[in-house]
Amino acid sequence: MFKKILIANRGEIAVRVIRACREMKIIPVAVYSEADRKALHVRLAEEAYFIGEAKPSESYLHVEKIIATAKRCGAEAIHPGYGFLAENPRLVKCCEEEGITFIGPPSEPLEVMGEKTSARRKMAAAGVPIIPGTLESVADERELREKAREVGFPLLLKASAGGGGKGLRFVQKEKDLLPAFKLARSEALSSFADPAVYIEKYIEEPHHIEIQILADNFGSVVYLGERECSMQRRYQKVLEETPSPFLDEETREAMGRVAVKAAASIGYRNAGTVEFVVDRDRKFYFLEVNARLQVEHPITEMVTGIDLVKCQLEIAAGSPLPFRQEEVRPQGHSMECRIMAEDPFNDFMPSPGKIVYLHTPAGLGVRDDSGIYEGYEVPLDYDPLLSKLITWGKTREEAILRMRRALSEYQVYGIKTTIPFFQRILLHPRFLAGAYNTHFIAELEKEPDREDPAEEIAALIAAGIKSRRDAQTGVSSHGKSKEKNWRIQGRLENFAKRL
Amino acid sequence: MFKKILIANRGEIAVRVIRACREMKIIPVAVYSEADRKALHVRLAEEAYFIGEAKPSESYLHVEKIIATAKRCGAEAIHPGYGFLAENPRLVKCCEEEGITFIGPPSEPLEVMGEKTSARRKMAAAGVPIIPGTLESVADERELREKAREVGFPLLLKASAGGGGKGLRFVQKEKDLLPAFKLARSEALSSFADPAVYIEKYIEEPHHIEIQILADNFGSVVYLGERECSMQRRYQKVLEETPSPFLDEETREAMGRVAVKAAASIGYRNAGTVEFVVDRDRKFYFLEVNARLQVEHPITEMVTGIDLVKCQLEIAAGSPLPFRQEEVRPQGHSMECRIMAEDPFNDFMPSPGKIVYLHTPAGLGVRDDSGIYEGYEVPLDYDPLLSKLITWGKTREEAILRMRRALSEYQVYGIKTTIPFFQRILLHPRFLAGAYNTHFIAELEKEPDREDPAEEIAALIAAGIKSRRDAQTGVSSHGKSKEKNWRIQGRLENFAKRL
Amino acid sequence: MNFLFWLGQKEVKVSLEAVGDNLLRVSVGDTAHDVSAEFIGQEEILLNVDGRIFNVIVHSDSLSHSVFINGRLFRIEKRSALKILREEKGRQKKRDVKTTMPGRVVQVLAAPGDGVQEGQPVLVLEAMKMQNEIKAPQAGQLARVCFRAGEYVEAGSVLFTVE
Amino acid sequence: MNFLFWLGQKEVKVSLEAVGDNLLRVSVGDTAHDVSAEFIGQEEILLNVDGRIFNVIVHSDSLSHSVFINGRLFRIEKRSALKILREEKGRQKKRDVKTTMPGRVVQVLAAPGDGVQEGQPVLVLEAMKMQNEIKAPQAGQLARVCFRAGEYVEAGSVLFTVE
Repeated sequence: MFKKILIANRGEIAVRVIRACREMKIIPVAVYSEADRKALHVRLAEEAYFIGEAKPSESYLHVEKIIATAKRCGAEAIHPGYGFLAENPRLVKCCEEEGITFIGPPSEPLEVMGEKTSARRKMAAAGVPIIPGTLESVADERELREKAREVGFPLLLKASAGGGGKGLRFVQKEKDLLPAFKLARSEALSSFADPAVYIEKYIEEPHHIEIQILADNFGSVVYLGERECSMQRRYQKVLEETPSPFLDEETREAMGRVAVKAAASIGYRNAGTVEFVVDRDRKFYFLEVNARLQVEHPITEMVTGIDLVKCQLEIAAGSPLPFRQEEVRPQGHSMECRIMAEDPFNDFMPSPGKIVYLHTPAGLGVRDDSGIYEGYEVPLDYDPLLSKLITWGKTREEAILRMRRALSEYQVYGIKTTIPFFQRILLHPRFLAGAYNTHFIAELEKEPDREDPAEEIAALIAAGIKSRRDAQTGVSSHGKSKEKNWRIQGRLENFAKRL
Repeated sequence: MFKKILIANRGEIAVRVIRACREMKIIPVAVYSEADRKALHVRLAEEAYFIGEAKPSESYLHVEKIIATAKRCGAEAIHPGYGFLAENPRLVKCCEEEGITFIGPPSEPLEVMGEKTSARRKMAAAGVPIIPGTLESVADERELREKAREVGFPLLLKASAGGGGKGLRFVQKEKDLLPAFKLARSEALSSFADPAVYIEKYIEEPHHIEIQILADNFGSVVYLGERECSMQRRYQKVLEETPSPFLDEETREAMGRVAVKAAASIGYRNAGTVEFVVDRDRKFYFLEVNARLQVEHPITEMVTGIDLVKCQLEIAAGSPLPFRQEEVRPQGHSMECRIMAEDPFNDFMPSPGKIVYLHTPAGLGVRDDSGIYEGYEVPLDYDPLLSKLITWGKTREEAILRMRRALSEYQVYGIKTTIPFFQRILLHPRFLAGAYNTHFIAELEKEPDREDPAEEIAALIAAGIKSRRDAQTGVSSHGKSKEKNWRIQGRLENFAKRL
Repeated sequence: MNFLFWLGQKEVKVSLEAVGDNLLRVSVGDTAHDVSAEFIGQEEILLNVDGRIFNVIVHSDSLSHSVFINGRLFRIEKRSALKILREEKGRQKKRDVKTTMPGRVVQVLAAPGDGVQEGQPVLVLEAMKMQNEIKAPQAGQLARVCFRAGEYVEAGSVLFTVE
Repeated sequence: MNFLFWLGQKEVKVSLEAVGDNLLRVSVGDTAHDVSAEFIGQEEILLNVDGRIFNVIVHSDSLSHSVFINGRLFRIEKRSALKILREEKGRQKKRDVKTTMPGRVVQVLAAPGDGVQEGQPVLVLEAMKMQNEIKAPQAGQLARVCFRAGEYVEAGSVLFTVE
């Protein structure tokens, strides 16, 4: 096994990998940008090196700096996390040249899968069902119009280099096509340094369901069940659960087998995810391979008891998979809420800034994979993901009730978060019934929000108490003396006895 | 199921029960003493009522106040946690009279088991192996000497009303007998309001291993595996794990069967624990029944996936056990460290006071059952247990490595804690080999402590940096302006562009 | 002790009376509540209202209390509702559009002097890897645009003004 | 910038030199280290020593820095070791026994004027439900006992004095 690993990422996923390293007696090495000098992943690492400006291209996306840092500190391997360089074939090639192990797939499947159109061509050839649409990215506006008419509306424009909902646009009618194309290209360029966009037929009432796979270097590929990822807002996943309340056992197994076939057909190695769109009749279509650890990997860990990051390290170190398909037996139910620095009461505007107050939930069946701490200043330069709150329950109902309990304990003040938004989702009858698809949140946002009159009264009382305190004394002094009064009681008892 | 439950306890166990209630849509009602006005269990409850002075006899031990509060707020049941009134037959009787459900066993087995000597008599009669010693408590000093000679030295003096190591003394030789007797009686009186003490033969190289049982109101009794509780300091458990690295499968099953027999023989109901002493030849003797939830119950939850507090509530509400013995299949390994407000570098002196700084560990396989928060003032009036840090791993090795990782993240400043002590235990070859009994810690304390010269150097560097900052500017102002400098960069970039 | 607050457009009278050690009688409008309150730190209050527990954070300035409960923020004004209303009307003629988030201007979609519709995007602001269109809050003429593409914007900055 | 500290009985010279943005060269005794330090709050420092990370809390007063790292507390004195030694010798003649914990005196086991052995229990202090015997740190005569059974004791109080 490796002695030292460099983690070429930040935030909660860097923390996640650091924890796995520490549990394997591997020295975890963090890298950090100017904006991350005080970040949690730096605090929890054993070693940490500064790599440049806040701008990702100068730090977390800078292949040469990452490689140089790994060589300088003697790291034998690099874990890329997700995002940034996670699916960048150039990093993989540089690693190969420098004799550093890249913890992920080799460069060939990365190249095939990283470009979504080549992935579609490859999968179609391997007999994996794909969504109707273009097999190449769209060259110009003329071709756009032409191909769009062929595919038919509504349709999706997708970044060829994309993933994670960036550079993705839904187009209802032809008149929206051109502005959507421009925005998709601009976002794709800014996110992936590649503006190429292709067209896919839009599946009605779609479910996004993905299969986790693990592939070792000895030809063994297994799937670890599915993740229901249909709870999306603006094509971004916000809540995931496993098992999917929508799938039946037959479809689940069929998808697992197809995922293994898809991975095997491209010589995939290490942990990966095969994403599918499933229509209302439970017909499923290949969407993409995420050639990395997914944000939502923890829910699979919770039901299978398998530590996916440790598996990644073991596979990369050349170990064979320690279990076979029939030994994977998921237990219970797990879900994850992505706590984002966004204001759900103001159109989910990003909300970077200082966390002045933080209480995190804990206890049985609750896992908080977080990248923040009290006093931390969330930078505006990166993803708004603060933390992933994960629960496990014997049943879906228990996992939901536990999530509600955990959310009620989770308090973040100083910046806005999506916690109240999840509280809304977790009380919604359609969510409770498991009857939601990717349209759910858009529909939810049209409904009136819950209101608790008791909270309003408590707020007014709190304002009154604060005003009273401010009026009676200077701010703070009164409360302190009051506090002291209670502590003084023991002493008074003593004095009384002596007199 | 109940709609509202009063939790007649404080600290982490009150928090534990509150969480279970919230996950079952039951309204959890907290009670609190003067010292606990700001306690975490109050903060996490939905309702909370003040019940009196810090002194336990005026609050958490005051049966009438507890009952009156339950009636006033309409609670249909009372959960006693552990300690305080958890094994108090008077509370159970008052509940029975007032039509309130007591979440625990009925009063008869409580009475039999609460008094350790009557428990020994009862178990001996039921054919359960007991440790040689007196079947009655010792009346006076003459009888003490006489019976002690009969049993033989070394021996243990134990509080008849006792549990949790309080009122317990080890007596090596006859000359130590009388002082130990006096201290044991005094501690027993102060802890249990009953000075009675009895004698037990001391088992050499003993293991303390307990079996968790659950008994419903329909005659069904199951055991949920064992907990190895031999890691003790001054007869107080400090670290527990399951499964025991000492037991073989045969002994494990035999102990389970005996535990079920013991529970059935006294008409036990609800969750309980049968404690055994196991000698070096794996012969086991009944020690006591803990007629309550144990501090260390979480490790059983981690390996079985069964929520013991929810089971308690369901049994109390009249539901039958939802599983049978053969369906209980523990998976993996779990251990718990009791994080105490004690100074391991100063003879484990209690260390109450204000927690000025707190970082808690999190992530896969880590559970922190805590009763504290940053800013909380740990009162001197109660138990020094701050939190229970629990890890789960596929193997014992993984659970240990994960615990080391979690302890490395756990930072409490303002009061002293036993965290560094656990770090020592978790690196010790004998612990790693699983080869320890109840003497381990006493032996460990004679060994020199680990030292990390890098920490000393870092401390000196930190002192230098702090001195430099204090010298260069007034305290604080310099650091702030520095912080601002970094944030100002974005603005400067803007200004530069405009010029 | 009596206070007059404004929440939304409602005026609410809140009066407090100490009735014992750590116990207050608090009336909100016509309804009275038994309240105890523990300050934890400067801004955090553990509030017990008729037995029910609320963990509250109150951040105050001279004009208002921002009260944070269960993830919701209540802005409780110390000024009269009338005054706020008047200010809002004043604003409707000439409206400054501020940003609540810091970020980088990616694109400016309209120029000073252009006519804009209500809801029409005026510029695109990027923060935390997401591009957000900032829209005109009312129809009118764009009086000014304060930033150019590529510039950094701080929270609270005026982005543009619609007349 | 140079400082002289005392840790245990050792005297250590620590010198700091700024060598770049956020980068210091720090010598501890004869060994030099590349250090960067980030203050988080007033007392917390995220320390990077030659790449290795330490989360440190430094609580300072006029005499010393109390440095807390990985659960260990290092008391780094600003005064000379000689001075500390001298004080300790002074104390050995007449030794005040203080308590580091608050608690309640349960029992007093010896009276002023009694001769005591080193390690002999003088009183029993209860805190957090545990009874702790407080022992004489040296042989001698008990000069005074400052509390009676049942009394509350604050942290830092002198419990008794051995001459």
